[in-house]
Amino acid sequence: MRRSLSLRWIWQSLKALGVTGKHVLFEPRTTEGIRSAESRAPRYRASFALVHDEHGEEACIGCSLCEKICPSTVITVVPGGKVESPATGKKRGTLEDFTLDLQACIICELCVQVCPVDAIVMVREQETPGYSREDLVLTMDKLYANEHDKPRYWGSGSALMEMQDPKKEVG
Amino acid sequence: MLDNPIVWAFAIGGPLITFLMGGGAVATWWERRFAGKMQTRFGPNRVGPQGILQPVADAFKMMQKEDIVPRAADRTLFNLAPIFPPFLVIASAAVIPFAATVDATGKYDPTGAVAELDIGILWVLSMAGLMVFPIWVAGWSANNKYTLLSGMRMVAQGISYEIPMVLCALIPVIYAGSLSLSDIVAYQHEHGWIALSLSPSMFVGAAAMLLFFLTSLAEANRIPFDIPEAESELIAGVMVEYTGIKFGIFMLAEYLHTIVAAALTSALFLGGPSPLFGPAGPIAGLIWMLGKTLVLFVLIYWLRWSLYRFRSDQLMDLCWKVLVPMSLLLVMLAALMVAGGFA
Amino acid sequence: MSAWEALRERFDLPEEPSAEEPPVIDVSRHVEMAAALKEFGFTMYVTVCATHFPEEAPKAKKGEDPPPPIPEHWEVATVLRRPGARSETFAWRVSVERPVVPTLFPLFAGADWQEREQYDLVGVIFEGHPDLRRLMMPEDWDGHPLRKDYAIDTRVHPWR
Amino acid sequence: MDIEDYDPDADLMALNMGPQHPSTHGVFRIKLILDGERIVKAVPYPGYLHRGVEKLCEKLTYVQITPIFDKHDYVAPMTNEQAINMAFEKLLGLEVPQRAKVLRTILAELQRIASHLLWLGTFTLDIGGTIGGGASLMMYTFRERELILDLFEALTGCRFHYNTHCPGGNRHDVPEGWETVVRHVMDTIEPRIDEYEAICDSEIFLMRTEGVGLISPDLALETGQSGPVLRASGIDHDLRRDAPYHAYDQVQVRVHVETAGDCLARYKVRVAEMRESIRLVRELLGLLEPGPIVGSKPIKSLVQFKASGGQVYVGIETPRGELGTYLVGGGDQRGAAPYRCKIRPPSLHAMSVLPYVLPGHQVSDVVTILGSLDPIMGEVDR
Repeated sequence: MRRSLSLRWIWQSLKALGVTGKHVLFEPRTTEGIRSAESRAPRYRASFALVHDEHGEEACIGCSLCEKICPSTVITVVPGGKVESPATGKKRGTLEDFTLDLQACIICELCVQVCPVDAIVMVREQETPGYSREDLVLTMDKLYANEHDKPRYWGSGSALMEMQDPKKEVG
Repeated sequence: MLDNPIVWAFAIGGPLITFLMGGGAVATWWERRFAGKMQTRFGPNRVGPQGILQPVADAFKMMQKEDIVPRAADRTLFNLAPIFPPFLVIASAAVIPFAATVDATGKYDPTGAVAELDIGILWVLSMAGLMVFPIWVAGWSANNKYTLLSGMRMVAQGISYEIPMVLCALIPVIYAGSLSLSDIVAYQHEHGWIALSLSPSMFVGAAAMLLFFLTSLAEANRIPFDIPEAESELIAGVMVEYTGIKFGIFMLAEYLHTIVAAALTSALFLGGPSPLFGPAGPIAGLIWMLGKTLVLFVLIYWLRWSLYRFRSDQLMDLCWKVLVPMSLLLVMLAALMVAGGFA
Repeated sequence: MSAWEALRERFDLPEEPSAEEPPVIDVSRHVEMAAALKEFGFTMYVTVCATHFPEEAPKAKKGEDPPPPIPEHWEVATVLRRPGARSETFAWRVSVERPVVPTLFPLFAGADWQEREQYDLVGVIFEGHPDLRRLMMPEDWDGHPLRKDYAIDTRVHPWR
Repeated sequence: MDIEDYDPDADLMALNMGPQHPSTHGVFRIKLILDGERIVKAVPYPGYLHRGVEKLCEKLTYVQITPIFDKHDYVAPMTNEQAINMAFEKLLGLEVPQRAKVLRTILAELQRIASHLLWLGTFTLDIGGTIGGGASLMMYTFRERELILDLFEALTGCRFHYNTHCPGGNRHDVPEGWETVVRHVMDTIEPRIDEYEAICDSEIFLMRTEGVGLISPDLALETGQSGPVLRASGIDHDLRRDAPYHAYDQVQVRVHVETAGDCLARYKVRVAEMRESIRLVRELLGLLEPGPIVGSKPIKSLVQFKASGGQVYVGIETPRGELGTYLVGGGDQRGAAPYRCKIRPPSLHAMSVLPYVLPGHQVSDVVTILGSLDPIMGEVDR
């Protein structure tokens, strides 16, 4: 045996026993179940929502920028025609259909980053696990429902832009 | 009818088996809770109050599992192997005195064993020695290289560690002058516990107890000696191919083995039912015996969750180069003590 | 004296190392280059990167004859590193029209797996490699996935 | 060695370890030729987790690759992002502002602590504490690692695959009060390392690691070892100090070198690196001055960055060693994607040393040596 037998054996074992034994007195650090969205950080991102703008209209203009930038191509945008907005009176694009397949989504936030009108944002609560794969496909209805059902995260496309502004004021 | 030993054996053996089986089941729950506490997590806490019914749920789960026998396995031996470990362990527990009576003349008489054998220690050790065979059979019959390696390790370890174990068990025999466990306990009640007797012989006794405890850890395949199971390299050792309740029986046997090892150590070296203070009645004896067993049992699992595993060659080195010479020396010292009248 | 200066004349390297691209040397001097660098202290094998360039016809400028097509070729870039203080890398390329390049395995044991990987994925054969098997893909895989003519959605039999 | 060369009369046994094996750190397969329990020959077979990331990189543009790169070394995604983004920046000629540099350095060091914590926990599992002391230690290290993941969650919004870097800087600025939390976490972790050492100081641990898996300095260099494996073999080489990137030239990095080259030396190097990283994080927090975090323009479109050609190699020191990226530019018609992207994973080189090291050891040592090299199969196979 390379290492000789000595009292160090007993001493080291006692030290190890001491460390493990000490933890019996501690409260468990693991939590039971999933942490609630409230206890998460404000920036925590879990799922998606499509939002309405300040005039109460659907904010998305169907520009398909998010569809193009998505690295795992999970977003499908069907743009609608241009209509005149009743609130502002200006012509704007609309959204016909929007699908986000959460199965392959890698939560990279790039769609939020590129959105010019802050239409797609992320929410802090995860989707409920479903029984079929289709349950994880976020249709437009689900995304608009998420706007009210789930807590929104801190930011949006413009908030990210502001944070990443290269000419940001120092201080 | 009361002089029929078979009736006695059933009368005491039934509760003992129930106690051991129940104890084994509770031990699994308790160990998982204890380990959880040590690791700053919860452990099983869902089934029943504090999760105490978890073993029942586990047993039901295991019984429901599909019973798979590998096609290339030796079917008969593969199915036969799981029967023996719990049988052997319970059989070896038969001679351990769990209580003691004091009659009117003040004679201390350890009872509570299922069978009062004159060769109690030999019985225990031979049963423990036989444990090698079912595990080797399980390892060989599954026709899997991992189980084969594990079975070979088990044979090597079991045979090697038996020698220091037997030698250390000889020391109480030398002191008490009898192979019967009851006589050894009675001797300890009279002269003080072998490991704690406040006489010159105590040092030999304490050292022998330490060695015996270590070797019985090895016999019961507990960390740091659980080479045959060795999850990190051999996955689950001989149990790789076993599914469902067969696997459960192996696990139960392991826990029973731990309880029996703790009980045997306390009977041989810590006086068994003999109290340190207070009355020496049957109930007190039972409480003392269970208390001592429990302390050693906790120690085994505390060690388990704090230490690492030896490598197989280091394990053999430890046995043949350290434990065997030391136990031989202890036996000689004990013999000299008895001859010199110190004990 | 930097490695570049020491090796410039011997291997016909340009005056200054380019930040854009590593120099190209002739394939016959590939092993010699590695040996020279190893003597110079570049003892750490970093990586080898083979790139496939399919045959390409450059666009003709207005009023000019179309330039001759660039034939299919492979570029194998090797990177070595000098460990220790002021550590630096040295990279060079060889360009071959047949995917055969001498191996660096006798010089650097680390070339073993790296060259196997490049053989597997790009299909460059490292001549003299003792054990040139596929590393990443299954042994019976057809084709070399990182070649440009191997489309990303090539249908393969999933389990075999 | 192929199965044809296997001689059944030689009393040797071929044992297939993996790809489904609890201790191969993922899906890794080693064929062991055993003489009893002693290894005569070992043939590793990686590739079970090959996902074709390099091919994928040729199809995605520069802005899309960063989140894909998180998935290589899934224990240290932060340094992966930095490696690929530094290659982009060199190829595209982008400047990184000072605040982003310091922030990247802090993130890299935090990630190093988190990665080494996970390594320590799994290594002790390998040594024989799967249901034992190692499991206890693993729970403790994961408890501390969780604190660091919480820091990352507060900063980036994700616990694991952050996508917080972009070509030319970082995407997320430090939230309010983050520095205080970082200091607090560092103060929490530092005394806990002493606890780990108390458990790992046992004689059994030393017996299992001392003299096991010796890698000589020559072999380490030839096979391209880097990081803690190289430093444990006695080569004083650390890219953070020897070829500074980020803000490493603004702090002094003390490199811990061990000469033994065995598993114990690798353990010691990593534990010392954890302590050093804690010190560096504290020092770097003082350097975090206000300013922009992106040098050029924030990501707004798919084809924002373009390069018509060029070939660069950039290597950085991740927790496992030198993670390099050899990048050939000009892939897309628009030049917005790499033409070829070769990743140089430190774990692949660490694995390639196994056939040289394993023969002569016992079966139990396979997992010890494998664990001490700290392989991440996602990075080995990519």
